[in-house]
Amino acid sequence: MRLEIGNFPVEDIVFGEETSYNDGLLTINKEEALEVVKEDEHITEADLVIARPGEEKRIVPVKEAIEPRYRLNGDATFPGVTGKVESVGEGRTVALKGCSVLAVGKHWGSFGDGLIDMSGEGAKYTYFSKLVNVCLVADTDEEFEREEQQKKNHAIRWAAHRLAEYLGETVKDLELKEEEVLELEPITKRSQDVNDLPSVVYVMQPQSQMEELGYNDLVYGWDANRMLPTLMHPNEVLDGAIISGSFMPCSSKWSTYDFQNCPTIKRLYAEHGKTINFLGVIMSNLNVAMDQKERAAMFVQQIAKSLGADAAILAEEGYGNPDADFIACFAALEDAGVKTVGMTNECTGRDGQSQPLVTLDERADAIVSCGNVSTLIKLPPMETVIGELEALARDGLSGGWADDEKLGPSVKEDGSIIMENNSMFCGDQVLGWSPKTMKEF
Amino acid sequence: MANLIPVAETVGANRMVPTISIPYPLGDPESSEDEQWKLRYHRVGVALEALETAIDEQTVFEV
Amino acid sequence: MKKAIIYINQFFAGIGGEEEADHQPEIREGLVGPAMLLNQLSDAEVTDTIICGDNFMGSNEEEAVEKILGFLEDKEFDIFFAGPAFQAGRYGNACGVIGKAVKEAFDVPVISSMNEENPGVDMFKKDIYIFPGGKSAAKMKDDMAKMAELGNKILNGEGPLTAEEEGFFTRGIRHQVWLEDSKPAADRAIEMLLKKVNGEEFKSELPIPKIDRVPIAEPIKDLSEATIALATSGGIVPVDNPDKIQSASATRWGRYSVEGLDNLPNREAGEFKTIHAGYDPAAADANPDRVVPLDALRAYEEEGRIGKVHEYFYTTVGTGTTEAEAARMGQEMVEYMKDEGVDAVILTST
Amino acid sequence: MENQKRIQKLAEEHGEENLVVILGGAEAEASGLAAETVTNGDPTFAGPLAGVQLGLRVYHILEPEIKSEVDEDVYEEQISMMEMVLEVDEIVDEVKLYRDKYCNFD
Repeated sequence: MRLEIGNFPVEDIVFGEETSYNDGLLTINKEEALEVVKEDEHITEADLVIARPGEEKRIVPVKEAIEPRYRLNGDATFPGVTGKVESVGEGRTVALKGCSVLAVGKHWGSFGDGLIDMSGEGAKYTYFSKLVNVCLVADTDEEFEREEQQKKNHAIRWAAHRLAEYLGETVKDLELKEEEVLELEPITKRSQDVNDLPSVVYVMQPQSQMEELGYNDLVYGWDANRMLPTLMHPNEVLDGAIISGSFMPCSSKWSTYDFQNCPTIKRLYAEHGKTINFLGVIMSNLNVAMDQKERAAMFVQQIAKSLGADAAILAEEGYGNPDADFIACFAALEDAGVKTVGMTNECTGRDGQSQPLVTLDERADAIVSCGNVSTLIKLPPMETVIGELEALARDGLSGGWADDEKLGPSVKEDGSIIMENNSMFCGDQVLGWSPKTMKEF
Repeated sequence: MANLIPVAETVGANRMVPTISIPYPLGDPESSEDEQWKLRYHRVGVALEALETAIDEQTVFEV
Repeated sequence: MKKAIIYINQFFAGIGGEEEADHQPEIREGLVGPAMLLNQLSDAEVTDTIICGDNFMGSNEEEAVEKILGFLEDKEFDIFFAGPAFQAGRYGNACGVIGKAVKEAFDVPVISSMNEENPGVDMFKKDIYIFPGGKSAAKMKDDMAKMAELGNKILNGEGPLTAEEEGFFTRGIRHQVWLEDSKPAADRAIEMLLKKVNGEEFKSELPIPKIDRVPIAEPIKDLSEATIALATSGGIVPVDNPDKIQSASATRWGRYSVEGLDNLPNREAGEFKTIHAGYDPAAADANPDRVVPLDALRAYEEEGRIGKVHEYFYTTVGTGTTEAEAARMGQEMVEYMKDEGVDAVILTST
Repeated sequence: MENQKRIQKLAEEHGEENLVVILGGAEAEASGLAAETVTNGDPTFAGPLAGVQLGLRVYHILEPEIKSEVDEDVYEEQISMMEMVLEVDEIVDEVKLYRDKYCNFD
């Protein structure tokens, strides 16, 4: 399978007459862009705001991030979401690099939403402070979930995906300057010297713990709760087949942007044919019932065994109960002789003294750790807030609170905040960017 | 009584009775009220038996 | 200048060996024995030396701790040292007991050193900084130097003080740090994988800690006489959540009467619901007995299978809740249960 | 501990410059500790010489300076067997180390 991604670097984004791309400058016709957003009548209010690295801006509640892309054959960029279910990962896609579309609640936040600071101390906690962000700040008429802590955020998230596709389309006819080619030969058709290398699978456990539809990560538009582990081509993951959900505490979340750019897949590609033979991705999931967890682990083990994998990298999107899926999968792979390295974050508490994962097993002897979800973070006020700051305290975000005996509310009168890392937008970067680790103190 | 027996084991629980799911440990809304009641009554009964049983290591009681 | 106080035993105070091990706690202004060495090495001034016989501490722990904390009450000090205790088991225990008590009472850093064979290490490494030390006093200088060096870093606000870099025993306290070389997780994973595949040595960033064991409770002899309580981490509360239990990372818990109830009326009836943010609340809200099986336990009460259902059920939220907070809340609940004659608990988790 | 007390007393009575300590320890480490104790003070900080820098002249019986002072026959009878089984060089180096570093007299 061969995927060519034409990369167009974006250095700045401005509003203007015509949505266009010219030498690093993306210009957006706001009115036209908002029409795309408002194709869904559930969107009652919407605006676009630009947030650039270094600006005194705080964005909250952030629900999703997407890299603007367009598939040159005209198929849906995000199959099952912005269009029909058609296969991706092959052919040509164009991408606007260095920027993202953020889905931001104009008022209302939910458990899985997060916060981004574009400058200052808070900027280091999230990857998205480094990007030029088009913030889609919107409200909806989804009254049924207004007072719920868990929200599907369907209208805003889908609108952001449409917007990302609309922006991506801007460069569809432009001449390519930089092209990334992602190609893996079929597993049984590889040369002897590649076959002789240690073969590696990447096992992903995207968030899928809500039994009700609408909250979980999607695979080709299909709720990951309703699937059994399956083999996928890494190009499908990079090319929009996986859509982020609306449930997981935010620092543990993998946004759609993260899937589109998954650093671990990129790194496995870079090693392919040199130090390893990259077999592909086993797309697993996270479950609520023990037998579901065991069944998923069994399938992962079986696929790895059938492929003859020598080694695996295993990553979980989440912590707490998902640790049980992670450890079950780790143990199953090791039992099958597949040498496994796990990637996860930890929940050691504000004082660092809690057990790092809720389930432990001595077979999980190789883990890359990406951060502590419960670290307390205090940040000074920011000049501008995009969205609504009060959401952090009021709406049950996983890292915010309305009141606390010792710490008071998350949001102070002067606009300064105190929160858990839990609500830093995709902060723990378990898909591979994380420059953080955990140490004993 | 826990669905995630490995978690219970890891934190050191000694007498464990499996339940059916995280959001509804003792009664699957998909099944009939009667079935849910039977299941709940049965599992709580197993928990009571567990309380009466002498053990010398962490034990998961069969349901 | 910052101030330090050190604890040593009767032997190092020059009072005597085994024959003087019952020596009463005392505090002396100035430097006694190893305090002199510490004073040379530390950026802080060592103002006082506390001395206690190892056996006195062993057999009169409470009295010894009380006296020593009393000595310290009117002292100003920024840091506390104990030992080094080398391989001496009773001395190690004493350093740990006092170190832990001083840390709790005065909230100052406490540093000690013991040989890895010293049982004091496992008992107290979570409570105070303990460096791996030599087997005998011949290593006094080396061991004290390590203690003093960490003390200096703490007093001078240098950090981060990781076990890996400083060398003290790991304490089970884990925090996130930014790697100096910013090496992304993907690179670290690939490097670890290649080492593991090639049979080379590798170092997990999350070494699996030893699992805690809880002593096993005796079985209930006669259930028909027993009072059974229900408890849950599933976040079932009265609909107005009167104790404001948090929906994640809980630090609060509540207990609510079930007197006269055959089951838990649901959210729609305006009675009980779940505030747990970690799972889909629909099933629990519709029928809270799915999480707290009061109806089933009542049935067993009626049959005479159990003596009675305890008047209250106990509840908190188990998502993102740290082990330490959970343990504390559990202990607080148990106090009530014990007072009110509860014989056993059925704890349901979600 | 008793030895430390005795040496402290002797030094007070006779003056530090009039005292030579001769060690007979069989191991380098123990001899070094003793040498350090009578020069720079007790390194274990447990005895009376903790923090007391006497700076005494200190030699091990196996060192040539002492050997040459002793009647050859007596040395032969009392010491030479030990000379054959002990790590003489190590012991001597260790004692010399502290003497050179902390001894106040020639």
